[in-house]
Amino acid sequence: MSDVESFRAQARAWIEENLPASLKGGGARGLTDEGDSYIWGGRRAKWTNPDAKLWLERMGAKGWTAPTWPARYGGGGLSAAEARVLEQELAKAKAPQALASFGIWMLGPVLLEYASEEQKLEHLPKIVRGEIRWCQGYSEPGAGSDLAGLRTQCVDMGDHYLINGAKIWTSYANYADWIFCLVRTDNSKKHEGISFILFDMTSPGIETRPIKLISGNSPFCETFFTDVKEPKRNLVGKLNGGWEIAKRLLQYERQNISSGGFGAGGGYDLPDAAKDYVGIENGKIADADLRTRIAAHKMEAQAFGLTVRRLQEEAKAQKGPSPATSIVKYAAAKLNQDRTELLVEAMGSQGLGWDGDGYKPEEIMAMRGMLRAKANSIEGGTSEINLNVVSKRVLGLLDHQ
Amino acid sequence: MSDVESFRAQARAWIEENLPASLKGGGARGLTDEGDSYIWGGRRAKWTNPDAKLWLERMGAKGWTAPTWPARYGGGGLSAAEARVLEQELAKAKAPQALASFGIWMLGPVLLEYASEEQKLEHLPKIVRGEIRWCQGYSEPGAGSDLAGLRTQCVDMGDHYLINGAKIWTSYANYADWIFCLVRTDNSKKHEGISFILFDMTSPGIETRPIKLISGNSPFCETFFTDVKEPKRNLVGKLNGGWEIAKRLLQYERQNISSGGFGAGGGYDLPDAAKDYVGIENGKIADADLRTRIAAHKMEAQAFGLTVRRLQEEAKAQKGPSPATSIVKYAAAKLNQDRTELLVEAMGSQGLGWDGDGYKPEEIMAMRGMLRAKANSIEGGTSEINLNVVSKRVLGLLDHQ
Amino acid sequence: MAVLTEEQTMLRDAAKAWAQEKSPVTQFRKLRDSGNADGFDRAVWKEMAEMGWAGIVIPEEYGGTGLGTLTLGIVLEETGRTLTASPLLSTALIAAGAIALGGTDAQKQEWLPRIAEGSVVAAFAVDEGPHHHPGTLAMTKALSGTKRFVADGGAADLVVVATADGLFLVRGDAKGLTRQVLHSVDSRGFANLTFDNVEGEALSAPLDAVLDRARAGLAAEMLGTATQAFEITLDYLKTRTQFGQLIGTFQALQHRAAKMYTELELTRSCVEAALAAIDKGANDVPQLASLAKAKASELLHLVSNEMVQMHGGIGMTDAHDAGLYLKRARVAEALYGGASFHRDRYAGLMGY
Amino acid sequence: MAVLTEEQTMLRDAAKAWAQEKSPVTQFRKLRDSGNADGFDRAVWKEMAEMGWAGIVIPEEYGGTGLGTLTLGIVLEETGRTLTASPLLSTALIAAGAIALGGTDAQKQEWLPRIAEGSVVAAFAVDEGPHHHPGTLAMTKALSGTKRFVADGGAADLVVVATADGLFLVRGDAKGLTRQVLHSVDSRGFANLTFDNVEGEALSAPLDAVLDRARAGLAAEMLGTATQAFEITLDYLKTRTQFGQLIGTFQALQHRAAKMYTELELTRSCVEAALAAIDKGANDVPQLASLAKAKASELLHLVSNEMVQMHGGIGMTDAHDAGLYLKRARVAEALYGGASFHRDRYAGLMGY
Repeated sequence: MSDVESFRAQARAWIEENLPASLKGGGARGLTDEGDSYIWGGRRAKWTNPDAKLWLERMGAKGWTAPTWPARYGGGGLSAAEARVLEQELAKAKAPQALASFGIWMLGPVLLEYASEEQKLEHLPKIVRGEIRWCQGYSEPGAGSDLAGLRTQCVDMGDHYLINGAKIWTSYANYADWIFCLVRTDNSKKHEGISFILFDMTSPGIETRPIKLISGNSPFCETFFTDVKEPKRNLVGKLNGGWEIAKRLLQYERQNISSGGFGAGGGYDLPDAAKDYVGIENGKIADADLRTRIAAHKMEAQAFGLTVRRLQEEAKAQKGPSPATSIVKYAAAKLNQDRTELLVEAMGSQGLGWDGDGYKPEEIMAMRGMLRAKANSIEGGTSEINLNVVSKRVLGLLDHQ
Repeated sequence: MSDVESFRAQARAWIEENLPASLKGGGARGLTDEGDSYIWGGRRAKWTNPDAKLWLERMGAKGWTAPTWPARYGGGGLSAAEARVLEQELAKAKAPQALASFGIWMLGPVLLEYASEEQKLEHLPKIVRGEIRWCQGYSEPGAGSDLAGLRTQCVDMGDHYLINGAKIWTSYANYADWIFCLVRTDNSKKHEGISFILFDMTSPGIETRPIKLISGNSPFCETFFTDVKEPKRNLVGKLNGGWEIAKRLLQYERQNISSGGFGAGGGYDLPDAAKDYVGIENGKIADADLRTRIAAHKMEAQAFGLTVRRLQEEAKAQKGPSPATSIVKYAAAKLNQDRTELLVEAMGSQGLGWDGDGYKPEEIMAMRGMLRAKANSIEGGTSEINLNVVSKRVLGLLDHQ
Repeated sequence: MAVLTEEQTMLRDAAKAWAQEKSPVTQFRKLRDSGNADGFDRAVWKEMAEMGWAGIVIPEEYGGTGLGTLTLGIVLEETGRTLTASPLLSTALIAAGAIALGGTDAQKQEWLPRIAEGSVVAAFAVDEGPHHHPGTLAMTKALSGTKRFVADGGAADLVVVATADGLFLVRGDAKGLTRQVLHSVDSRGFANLTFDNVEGEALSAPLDAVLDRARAGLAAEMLGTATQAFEITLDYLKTRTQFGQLIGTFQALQHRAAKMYTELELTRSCVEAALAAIDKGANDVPQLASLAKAKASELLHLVSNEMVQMHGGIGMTDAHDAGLYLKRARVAEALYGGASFHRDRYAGLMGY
Repeated sequence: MAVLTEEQTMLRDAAKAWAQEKSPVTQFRKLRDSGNADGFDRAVWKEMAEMGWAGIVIPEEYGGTGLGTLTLGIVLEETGRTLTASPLLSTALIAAGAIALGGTDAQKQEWLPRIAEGSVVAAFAVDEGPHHHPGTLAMTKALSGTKRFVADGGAADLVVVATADGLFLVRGDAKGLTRQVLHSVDSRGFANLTFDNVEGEALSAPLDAVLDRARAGLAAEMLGTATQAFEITLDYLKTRTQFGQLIGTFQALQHRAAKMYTELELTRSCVEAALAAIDKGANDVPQLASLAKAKASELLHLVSNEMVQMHGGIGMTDAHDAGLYLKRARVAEALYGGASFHRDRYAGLMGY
């Protein structure tokens, strides 16, 4: 038995032993009081199902919430091959994700690259164990696509920094313990006047206000900083050197939010919905026009899935991402928007519900999912910005001279 | 009987009496040695059917080749209402167009507005009677969309102008008698250094070279001017004032080449072709995917036709074109390209012929028509330029500042 | 814009002024947030009726002005611009049009004057499944079964019911009629109506003629909705700055805006032609109505999506109006047949 | 680009160098202008065979290298880039693949070594009407009827014929076989083949398996064609100046270029997956072949149109290569089923 296969046996046995019975077999919902199926952890977590807490603690202790991070920072220390095996075994057991975390997806990788040893030792283990929940302080009301136009001031007061300003689209800032935040430390330059800093959301002077979205949910906040004092050791990297870190983190963000196609795989499968709501004639979806568009979409989805897999394989072989990865976010956003629109269309008037008795839960979810998906081409860099990036960095086209 | 209705009776009687029998009932082809169904007139015309010449002479003598132009310049002197009646009666009799002419479509209207009385009296009657065939000297190899970047030099030599340079896309320059031409008379300014001049194509120093297109036809030429001497009285409007005339003429060009949808009405009707080549199932075109796209296209075509009619009615009521006319060229080009592509697709492998026994004439025409239609979104201003015009002039969006 | 008569021009100007000043989107937002079960404000409907809008397709002898469908379409376009919620379409155009078209004199006498004065709200009940499919209705003159997603079905005093045996008029308080008010995403007054052997009165108007009025009228409303959504977006392109530039200076957005404008103009021609054809009793009403509704559905789908996208994050917030336009768009797109349905119908009408 | 073996990488580099240097588009243009009736140059085909390309899917015991379909697809992509006309697809992939798949040992012995050495040109005859419709073939084992638009049908020494009774091998000089050479728009060697009671030998390969090889191989060629068309266009965007700017600096064109690039990458994944699945004998070959051919057809349609449009007037001239790409595109799009056919097939395979 190869090392990897012997690891598979160990992993399977461990999961069998440690995955709480109530979480087995998938479909777990309402694990926390936020009513969703994710385990976000953090100091403020309220556990409606204590098994979810147990599962996080067990996985966190193994470091398997961040399987490839070095063990000295609390990670699993696994090879890429072992990590894939672990993922496969967790999937087989239909185990819920032990920790959903911007700390793992986005912050951790850049800390590993840019932070001081002290900072790594302070923050990474708590991320792995889900003790600290992080949010992202990037966008500002006047700085969306033009992120580097941000204006939140961070002034060096000698023994501390003083922070004033406002952020927007801070995901779950109202639940987060700490924030990783872009601030302006030099007003005389644009990109070179930005720093990357971490701080505790319970610091005095921070206020969060959830933003209600068109889908009815409030996953984002406006976040205000008024004379917030933070220790200077929380600056990551160099003073005024934050833009490089910011860009790297955005790469991780785009990879993470799009490589799964914004969850395009889940939910009511389109052809099934069309069969149920439109009907079947001679074995085909009765509306030939809709059937054609569903087929075209499913083909796009398969092409996308094959592309994500191909790019991963190429990246592995070449020890670095292909330039083509920059198309993934754009393609994923479009795909998920098309999927959710087609699902609503397939359901007819039953897809047009907001709430109430007249609609089944999956019908309401279809509409809200469509509305939510409109953000896919905005969040983490708009599709327009993605296309600019492809045309400039990949295709070598220039700006007006 | 109203004046218009009494005019209708006169027109009908005149047509009945003067339309040569061989041209009655439509479908006339091969009227001239250029092998097409148009009567272009001009000094070099060769008549394979002498009735075509007769028809042009009779219509030209009435001024009905340019029905609304003033009678003093040889035109018909008709009101707009009478001109419509004439058009209807000619259509009823299925009379061929007596004269196809860039002189009537494009040059005449700007001469009426900008030329001296002497110039009008010299050129307009010959245009009306089809005695002089005109071509357009606008584009140059380096100045396509950026028309004002043209470089053909026109130097004032005291008693004459000396012209040197090259034009491209001069339609039928190899058959034309005269050219209306944009030339550079001031190298220190861009738009304000352009003049509009007319001259005889038999002048020494002019060479035309037909350009073979992807469709196999050569409707355009490259035209070279080497030390061409022209009398100064042939300048239209002010010296260096040609750009205004050029733009006005382009408006007429776009209206003319697009208001009929690039002839989208003619030829093999799409649904018929699909029925013939794809087959019918339950009364429907057997390929449901193609049927849907044909229906969508036919709906676009009807929407376009209704729009052209509406804009004409609005223009009449408001005594001037609606800003929305600027969408017509763009929409017409797309429509004709879609139509010709669908026709080729509907014919399957029979639509993929170039020549030879394996294909019927209408099959060859479908392919060549599709290839020819690719120019629709380039000639007379590219679709990109059209969209720029709409966004700037109609929607009020600005250039980068 | 079609060439209008003086009367139509005045009415349009009045409707535009009223919608923009008295009934802007903030009014619809208030209505939504109030949880009003009717899906519209009865006082507002009364006000609209007082301006004569409820009687535009009703002959003068029955208390209307008889100005016709195109004229009512002009008003619908203006109210559609600001998402004004009212039974103008279902009552003043569809039901009044159906009764004017096929009602006996007694039926006209009974209903038309009350519709014109705004004291009767009427609804049109067609579909029995989640998709528009009027060719296969199961309900017969016995009037039993469920009609789904009936616009203004919750508030209706009168229901025009489509069955395999033709149309019927059913009173809102008829025995055996029960209603389930729906919470649709556009916060209008849709309801499922269940009929248990309900008594109705036959109305001899052809179903297709009534449906085509509904489609053309709804297309006019959608044209207005798309026009205002486009204008709001265009304004944003002219004011929002990123990278030191107004975002409307970016050519990729300019071309998308120009294409939307093209679609707006093409759709306008179709909508106006369909309405005018109805007034003329022309033969090509079916194909023009399908054309208008299909084009309006595609247009509003495109414009509502672009409205959100071009506004960026702010367009995703409930506080911005983009979401309200998007939500109304999806409902209107599907009602009385979406683009897919009408493409198929158009092809069938044209014989291929 | 898939992760290639060292052997595949060497072959790709050799194919790329040969196509770009020895067989650029100017060669194809010369061939076209020469009026060559075969639609390819036999000396060039011999040269290709000498490089071993004709034997890539042929087992070593029959004179090939047995490297497989993906490897041949890599070569087809490179020859597709420069519009190289050759029977590589019909002979080396389709016919050789069919015989390797279902031939008796005698059939393999007879044909495969000669295909591998380039001395036999083979064609694949399927369609009987103007549209691809292999589910309803009328021809039976009696081998009478007409096969239309057969690629390399004019020059073929061997024809693989699809019938309702399975595949048959027919010799080019068989009695009763007559050919009508077609002048197709892409100037390749298509022909209509008429069979009058022709003698053939049954070949026990499943039609669908052979067709799916044809589709995946053609998709690989089309991917190459689209890639080079895109690169030529991108170069033009970087060199052509208008309004004092390189036209590639206009954002509307940039976004269209970026979308084309996206489609190129998505299609590449589908083509490579289909070829790899054939080599693996995977269950999902049919759906992947339809996916690859549909995507390649859509891609090449888009890119060939954009190539002409972005080149402006010059792209409309016969002297420029854009027209050659456009003409080949339309033929390849339709061959062995266009996007419409394969969308329908895909949906059917997936059960909806």
